[in-house]
Amino acid sequence: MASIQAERLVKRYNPGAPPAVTGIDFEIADGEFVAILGPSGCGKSSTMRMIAGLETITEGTIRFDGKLVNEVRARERKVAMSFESYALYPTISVYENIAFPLRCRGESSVEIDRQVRQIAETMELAPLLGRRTKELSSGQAQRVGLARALIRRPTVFLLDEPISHLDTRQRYRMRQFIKSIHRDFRTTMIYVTHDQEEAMALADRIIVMSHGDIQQIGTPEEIYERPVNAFVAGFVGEPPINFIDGEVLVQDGEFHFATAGQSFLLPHKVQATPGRMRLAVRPAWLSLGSEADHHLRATHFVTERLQDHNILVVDVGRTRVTLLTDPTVVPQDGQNLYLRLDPDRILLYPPDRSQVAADDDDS
Amino acid sequence: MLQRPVHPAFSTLRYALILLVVLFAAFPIFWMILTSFKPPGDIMVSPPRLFFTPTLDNYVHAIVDKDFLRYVTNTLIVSVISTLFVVVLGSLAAYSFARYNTGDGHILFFILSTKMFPAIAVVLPYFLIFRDIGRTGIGQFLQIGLDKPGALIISYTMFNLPFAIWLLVSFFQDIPRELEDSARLDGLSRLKVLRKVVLPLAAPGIAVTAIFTLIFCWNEFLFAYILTRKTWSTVTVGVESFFTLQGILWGPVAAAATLAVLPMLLFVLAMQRWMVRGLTFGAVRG
Amino acid sequence: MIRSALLGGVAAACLATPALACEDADRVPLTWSTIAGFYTDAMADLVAGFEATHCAKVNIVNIDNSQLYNKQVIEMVGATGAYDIVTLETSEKADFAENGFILPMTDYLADKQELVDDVAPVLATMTTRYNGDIWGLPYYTYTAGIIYRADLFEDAGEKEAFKAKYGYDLAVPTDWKQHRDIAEFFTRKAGETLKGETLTKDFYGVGLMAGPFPEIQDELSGPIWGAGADWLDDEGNVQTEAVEKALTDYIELLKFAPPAALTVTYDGVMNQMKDGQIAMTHGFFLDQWPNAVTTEESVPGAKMGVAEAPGKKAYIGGFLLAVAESSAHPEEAMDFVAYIGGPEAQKKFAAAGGTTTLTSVLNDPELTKPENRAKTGHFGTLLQIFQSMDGFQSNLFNTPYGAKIYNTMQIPLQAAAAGQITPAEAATRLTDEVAKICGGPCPIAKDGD
Amino acid sequence: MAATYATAGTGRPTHVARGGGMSDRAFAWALIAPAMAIILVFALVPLGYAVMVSFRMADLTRGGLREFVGLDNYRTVLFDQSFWESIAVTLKFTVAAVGLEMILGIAIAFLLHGATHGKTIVRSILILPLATAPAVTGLFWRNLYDPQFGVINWLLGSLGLPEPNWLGDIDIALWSVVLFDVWQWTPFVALIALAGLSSLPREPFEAAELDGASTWRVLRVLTFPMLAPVLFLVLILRTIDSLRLYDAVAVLTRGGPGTVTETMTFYLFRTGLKLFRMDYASTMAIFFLYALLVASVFALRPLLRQFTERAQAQN
Amino acid sequence: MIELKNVTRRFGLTTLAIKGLDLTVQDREFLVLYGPAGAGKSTTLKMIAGIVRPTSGDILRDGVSLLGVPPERRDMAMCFENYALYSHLSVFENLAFPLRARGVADREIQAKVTKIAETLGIPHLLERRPGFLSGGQRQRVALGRAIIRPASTYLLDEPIGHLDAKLRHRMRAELKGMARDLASTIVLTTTSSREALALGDRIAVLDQGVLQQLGTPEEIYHRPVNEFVASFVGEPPMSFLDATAEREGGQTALRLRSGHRLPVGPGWAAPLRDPTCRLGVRAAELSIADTADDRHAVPVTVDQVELLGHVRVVRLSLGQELVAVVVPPERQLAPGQPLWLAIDPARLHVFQDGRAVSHPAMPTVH
Repeated sequence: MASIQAERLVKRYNPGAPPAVTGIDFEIADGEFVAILGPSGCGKSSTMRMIAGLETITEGTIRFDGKLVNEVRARERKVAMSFESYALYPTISVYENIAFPLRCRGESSVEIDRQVRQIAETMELAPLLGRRTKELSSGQAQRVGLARALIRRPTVFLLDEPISHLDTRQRYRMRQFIKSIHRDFRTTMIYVTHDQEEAMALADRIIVMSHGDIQQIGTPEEIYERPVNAFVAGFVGEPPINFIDGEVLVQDGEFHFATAGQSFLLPHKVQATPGRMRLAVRPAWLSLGSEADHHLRATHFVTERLQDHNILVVDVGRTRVTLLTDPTVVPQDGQNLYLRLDPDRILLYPPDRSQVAADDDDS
Repeated sequence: MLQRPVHPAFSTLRYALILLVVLFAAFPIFWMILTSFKPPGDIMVSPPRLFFTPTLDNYVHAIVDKDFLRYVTNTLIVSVISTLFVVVLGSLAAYSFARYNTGDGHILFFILSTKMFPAIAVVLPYFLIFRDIGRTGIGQFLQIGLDKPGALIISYTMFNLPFAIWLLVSFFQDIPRELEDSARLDGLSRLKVLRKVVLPLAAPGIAVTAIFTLIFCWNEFLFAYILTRKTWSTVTVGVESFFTLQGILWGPVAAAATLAVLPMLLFVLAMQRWMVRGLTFGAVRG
Repeated sequence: MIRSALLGGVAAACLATPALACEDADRVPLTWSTIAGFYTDAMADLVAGFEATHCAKVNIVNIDNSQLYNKQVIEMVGATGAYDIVTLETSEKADFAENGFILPMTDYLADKQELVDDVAPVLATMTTRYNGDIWGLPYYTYTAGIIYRADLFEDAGEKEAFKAKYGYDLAVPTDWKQHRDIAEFFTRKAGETLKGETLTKDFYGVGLMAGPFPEIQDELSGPIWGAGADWLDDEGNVQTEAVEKALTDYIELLKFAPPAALTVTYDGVMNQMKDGQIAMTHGFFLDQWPNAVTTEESVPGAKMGVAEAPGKKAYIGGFLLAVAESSAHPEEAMDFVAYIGGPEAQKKFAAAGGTTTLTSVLNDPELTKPENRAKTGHFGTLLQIFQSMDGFQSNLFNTPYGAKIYNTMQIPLQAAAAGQITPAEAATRLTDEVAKICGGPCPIAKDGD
Repeated sequence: MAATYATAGTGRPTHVARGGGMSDRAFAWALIAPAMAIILVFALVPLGYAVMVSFRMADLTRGGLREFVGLDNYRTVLFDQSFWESIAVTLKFTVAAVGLEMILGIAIAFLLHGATHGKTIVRSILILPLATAPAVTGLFWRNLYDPQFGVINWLLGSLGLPEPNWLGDIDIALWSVVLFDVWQWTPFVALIALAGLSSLPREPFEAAELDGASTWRVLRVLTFPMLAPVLFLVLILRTIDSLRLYDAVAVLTRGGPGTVTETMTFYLFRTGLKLFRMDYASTMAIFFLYALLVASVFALRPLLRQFTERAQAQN
Repeated sequence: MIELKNVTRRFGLTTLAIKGLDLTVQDREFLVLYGPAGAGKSTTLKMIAGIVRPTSGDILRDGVSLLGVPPERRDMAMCFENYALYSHLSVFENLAFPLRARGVADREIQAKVTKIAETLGIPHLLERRPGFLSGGQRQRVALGRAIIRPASTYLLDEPIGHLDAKLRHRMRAELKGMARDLASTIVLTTTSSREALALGDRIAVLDQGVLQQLGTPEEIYHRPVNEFVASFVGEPPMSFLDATAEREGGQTALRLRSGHRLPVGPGWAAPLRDPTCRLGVRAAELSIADTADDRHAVPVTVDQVELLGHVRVVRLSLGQELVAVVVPPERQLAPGQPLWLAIDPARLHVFQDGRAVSHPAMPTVH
C-alpha cells in the first residue's frame, strides 16, 4: 500500500515541443481509488506512466509514501498495471501469463501453481488457464491482465482504459468487478480513462486533465455538480451538459440572460457579471415548462426514447439542447416547447471557446 | 520493444560496435571505389597504397575501350522490364492467393518450390528453349532468343516470381478486407478495386519487392552468361571481359564494377525508406 | 533492335574503307569468339585490315579465358551459328574436331602450303593437326620457358654466396635440381639482404601458378615431359608414377613460392614479379614477356631475362583459329583464319606485342632489333624451344577428351599442392577421373601428322 | 471481426457465378493465370527435360542425348565420392554462413535498435553490400584476401597478427567464403530483424518491466518468440540461397584449393558445363531438388500454415 | 424490403456465425441489430451488402434474390466498424471516393464533401491522411463516406461506438434526423443498449448467430422474450432473482433465495408450469427506504454505489444475489449500509428455463 505525491510534475518528450504534462501537483491517499479523466492527448497517460516508472520524469518529483521514486526503476516500484491493449504475453498460455510475475520473482512451482489457481478462481478464469491469449474475448483478456497484475499484490495498481472495448452489459459487470477488487485488496488504484461515466462510477476522486494540466480534482459529485470551468462541465456528464451562449444584462438591478431573441431572469445566487457569458445546464436540470411562465422557447428536433426515460433534443435558436424527461413525454417533430431551468443549478462561464474546442475528440 | 536508459559506458560500447559493423560493411565497397581511381602502378603493390594521384584512366578504359556503358544500359533495360513483369504478374497472383486462398496453399507451395531448383541445372534447357524460340518469327519479333533481351527478361521473371509472390502475399494479407468491400459497395468492380484500392495500399510492399527483384536481376550472372554473347550481355558478364591474357585489369575492373554497382547503390539509398517499411514482410504482428 | 541496328550502322560506317569495292550491305557478317585482352584489342586493327581486302564484317566477342571453352561448346552443341571463328586451346582441338564442331581446313590450305610451313613444326603439330587433317592456324603462342630476374643472377655477391652454398655457379638452371636450389637460395625473409640491400618484405625464389586454374598442369607438363613421360601413355592411361614424381617435386618447390601461389595463375605471378617478390618463374608462358619486362620500371635495378625451361622441355601452347561447322559463311571464315594466321597480320601483331607463331616473323630482324626488346625479347628463346622440342607430341592433345581432362586434372593436382591429399592420392585420383571421363582408356589419335 | 467467403463442408469456396460477370473463383484463377503460365512453362519444361535426361546417356560433346540407361546415372551419382563431398561442403558452408548471419544479424539489430542516433545512416550503409553483385564484389574480396597485396593481411601484419593465406589454405578457404557471404548477407538479416524489433508492440515489454522480468527472461519469453516468424522466414530464405551458393565460390576460389570449397552447385557446374555430362548434372539436380523439397515440406509448413490461417481469418 | 430467409453462414468447418436467420427489413425502416461481440451482427450486414455470401438460405429484395448481384450493383452504402479508410488518400478523397466511383462532377463532389464535413465536424481535417486522425475522427470520416451518396440502403456497422460521450450524443441525434429526412432504409449495428433504444424503429437482438427477438424498442424493453434480451436491453441491466412460488392458505407468495417471502396476488402464478422461476426487475422500478414499511419488505445492504450523473446506481445484496436500483444523485449511500427494498409484484418479469412467461403491464404513452 502506498500514498502518492506528485509535485510540479513535468513531462516533455521533445525539447522543442510543448510539454505533455505541464507541472502538476496531486496527492493520492493510501488505498484511494482515483480516476484520471481527460480526452486523448491530455497528459493522463504520461502522468500514469511516470508513476509506473515507464517514462522518465522531466521535472518535478513523485513520492511513494513520502519516498522519492524518480530514480527508482519501474520493476522496483511494486506497481502493477493493466493496459488498454491488455498487453498479454502473446507467446505463452493464460496460466503462464498469470504466473509470469511470480516466475520473475523466482517463486517455487508449487507456490506459483497455488497462487495462480487461487486468483483464477476469484477472477472466474479457471477454465481459461490452458488457452492461448489470442483465443480470449476482450472481456476475458482484460480479466487475465487484471489477474496478472493482482497476483503480485502491488502497492499501487494502475489501470489504463481497461474497459473501453466492452459492450454495455460487460461494462457493468467489469465495473462491478474492479470495484470489488478495490474493496477486497484495498490497493491504491489509479484509473486512467477518457470515459467520464467510468470515472464517475468507480472513483473516490477524479482528476480531470486537459492540455497537460489538471483542471479539477474532486469527488464525482463535486465534478458533476460544480465543475470549475466549461471544459470540466462539458467533459463530464451523460448526456452532455448544454451550453447556451448569450449575454447577461442588468435590468432594474436584476441579472437577465438573453439568448436567441429571448431572455429570462437569473436567480440571485448566480454569480454573474454583465456581458457575454455562456450558460451551462445539465439535461437533467431542465424540465418542460410553459410559455406562460416565460420559460425558454425551443423547437423539438428529435426524441430518443430510452424507455425508462426520454432524451429530448431541441433547438434554442441555433443551439441544440438536450433534456431528460419522463418516458411518457413524446413531442411532435418541430413542436414548440418551453424549457424550465432549475434555479439552483445554473452555471455560468466566460465565453471562452478555446476551452471547449479542446475536447473536440476522444480516444 | 521497451527502451530503457542505459549506462553511458554501454552506450559508448554500443556506438563503437556499430562503427565496427559499418566499417566492415562499407570497407570493401570503399576499397573498390578507391581502386577505380588508382593508376595501374599503385594497385597490385604491397603494402597496399592508400595515397596516390587519382586518375580517371580506368573509367576511360572501361567506358571507351570496353564499351562498358553498353552493359550498364543492357542491364538496366533487362532488369527494369523484368522487375515490371515480376511486380505486375506477382501482384496479381499474390493478391489471388492472399484474398481468395486460391489452391488452398498447394499452388503457393509449388511456386515456392521452384525457387529451390538450382539455376545451373536449368540453364542448358533454357539455352535450347530460347535457341528454338529465337528461330521462330514470334521469337524474333519479341526479341526472345539467344543474345536477345527477351530471353533474359523471361528467365529473370521466372526466377524472381516465386520470391516476389511470397513477399507480396503477406503484404496483401495486411490490407483489411473491408477496404475492398467498401470500394465494391461504392460501385467498383473487382478489377477496379484491385487497381484503385489494393495496389496503392500495397505500394510499400510492392516497392520492396521491386527493389529486391531489381537487385537480384541486376546482380544475376549465370543466365546472362549463358544466354547472351555480347550484344545483350549484362554488367556481371561484362566485367569478365576485363579478365585478360595479361591478367585481371584491376583498375578498369574497379571502374567497371563501380559503374555497375553505382546505379543500384543510388537506387537502394533512394528507396531505403520503403525498404524499411516493408522489410518485415508483414510477418511480425502483435 | 533499334539500338543494335544503330550500332551496326555506326560500326560499318567507321570501318568501311574504299579499298574494296564492296557495299556495306553486302558484307558477310563473321563473328569471332576469342579471349579477352590486349591482344584481341590489337586484333581489332588486324580485322580492319581483313575487312579492307574482303567483303566481310567481323564482330569480335571477348570471353574470359576460363569460360571460353564451355561458352563455345554450348554454342557449338546448339549449332546456333553464333560463332563463325572460334579460338581453341591446344587441348581443345581434338575435342572440337572429333565432335564435328569445326571444319577441317586441309583442302583449303592445300594451295597455301607456305602458310602452314611457316608455323613452327612442333607448334603446328600440337595445335593444328588431328586425325590427318589440319584444323586451322594458330595465331598466338603461350609456349613456356623461364622468365627471371637477370640482375639477381648476375649479382657478384649473390653468385659468390650461391657457389659457397651449393658448390656450383649460379646461372640460369638447366635441370630441375638446379631450379630447386636456386629457388631455395633466393627465398629470404624480410630483414635479410638481397643484392646487398635489406628486404622490406619477404622475397621468394620462384613464382608458381598453383591456384585453382588449369595452369598448374602446364607448369607440371615440363617436368613430366622432361622425365621422358607424358600425362597419358600410348594406351590412353594416366602415367600415374610420373605424375606423382613430378607433383612431389613441385610441392617441394612450393616452399619457395609466395603463399599466394595457391590462389593465383599467371597474372598473379606477374604481379608478384612486378612487385619485386620473386626471383624467377617455373615453366611460364613466354607471351607474358612484355608484361614481365615492366618489372624493370617498377623495381629499381631489376633486369629481366628469359630462357628455355630446365631440361629443354616445356609446355607448347597456342590458340588455334578454327572455323565453326555451324558457320553460315565457312569460306569467308577460312579466309579470315588464313589472313590472321598469315605473315602480314602476324607481323603487325608481333609489332603490337603479340607473340607470333610464325618462324619468319620470329626471325624478322626488323622486329628483333634491341630497341624492340620490350616486345620481342623472348623471340629468340622461343625459336630455341621450338627447335629443342621439334618432333614432340603429347597424347593429351591427341585424345578427343583432352579438353575435359584438361579442365579436370587441375583439381587433384591442386588438392595435392594445397596439402588436401598426398601426391600419390592425387595421381591415383587423376587416373580414376581420366578413366571416368574417357569411359576407360582414352582413345589416342596416332597420326598427328 | 471474421468475414467473408464461403468454406463450407470441404473447406472449398462455394461461390458460383453471379449475375455480374465471372465468379470469384474464376476471377481468382484468372489472376494467377499469367504468372502460372510462365512458371509452368519455364519451370516444368526444364524440370521435365532434366528428368528425361537423367534416364539417358547424355554427354553434350559426345553426341548429346543418347540411349536410355535406366537408373544408371542415379547409381553413378550415388556412388560418386565428389558428389557427397560437395554436399558436405555445402552443408558445412550453409550451417556456418547462415548461422553466423543469423547470430550477427540479430545482434546487430539489437545493437541498432537500442541506438538513438544515426540509425538512418547506418541502415543506408548496411544496405550497400546487398546491392552489389557477388560476381563483381567477390572479385574485390579476392583482392582483399590476397596474402601479399591484400589490405586485410596488411592490416593484420601492421598489428603484428598472423597473416593467413585466406583462399589458399585448405583449413581456412571455406571460412573465407563464409566470411564473404556473411559480409554480403548479414545486413539483410540485420535489417529485417531490426524492422521486426521496431514493429513489436510496446505494451507487453512494459508489462514485463513492471513485473520485474530479467532481460534474459524477456528475450526468452517475449522478444524471440514474437520475432520468431520473421526470423524463421529469413532463415528459410538464407538457407535456400546458401544451399544454392555459386557466384561467390566461382569468383573467390573456384572450388579450390583442391576441392575444399567445391559446393554442390559448383560441382554441378563443373559436371554440366565443363564436362558436359548433362546426365549426371541433371541427376544431381534432381537429388538436390528432391532433398530440398522434402526438407521444405517440413520447414515451410509453419510458414504456409501461417499463411492459410491468415487467409482464413480474413476471409 | 429486404428479406433474409433461413440464412446460415459458416466460417471454416466449425464456426457457425449465423444460424437459420429469418429477418425482414422494411423499406425506409431504421433497423438496429443489437447484440454482444460475436453475435453475428456484422456478418448479417455484410451478407446484405453482398460481400459475405450465405452458406445457405436466400436474401431477397422486393422478392427477388440478391445472391447473384455483386455488391457494386446493390445500391447500398456501408460504414465499416474498423473504418476501412483508404490510408493512401486524404480525408477529402476518402469522402469523395464513392462519388468519384460514380463519376460525379468535381464541383458537385466539392460541395457535397464540404457539406458532410461540416455536419460531422471535421472540415479542418480534410487535407489529412487517415493515419494522422484519432479513432473518433476516423469513425466520423467512415460514417461520412457511407452517407455521402444516395443509396437505397445504408448499412452502418457500429458507426459511432468509438466517439466520446459528447460526440456520440450529437451524432446519435444527427443520425436520427437523417433517418427521418432520407427516404432510405438504414440498418445499424451496436453493442450499446442506449444507442439501440434511441435509434431503432425496430431492434433485432442477436446472440451467437441466432435472432433472439425482433421488435420495436418498446417491445424489446418491456416484453423481452427471454432472459438474454431482458438482461441485455436497458441500463443498468435488469437484475434477476431466483424464486419459488408457494401457496399457503389461499395466498400465493414467492420465496426468494434469500429466504424472504414476497406475497403476490392470487392467480399470479397461473402461467407457471412449475413453482421455480426467475424474477427480472428493472432498476428504475425498484425503490428503497431506510426503514421497513409495508411496501419495503425486503432487507438488503448496499454493496456498491455508482454515480452516473443524473442518477445513482446502487447495487444491493439480497442474500447471495445482487439487485441494481436507480436512485436520484442526491441520495447519499455508503457500502454496507442496511436498507429496505420494495419489490412491486406487478412490475416483475417472470422467466422459466430462460424464457419469459409473464411481463408487467406496458406503461402508456401520452
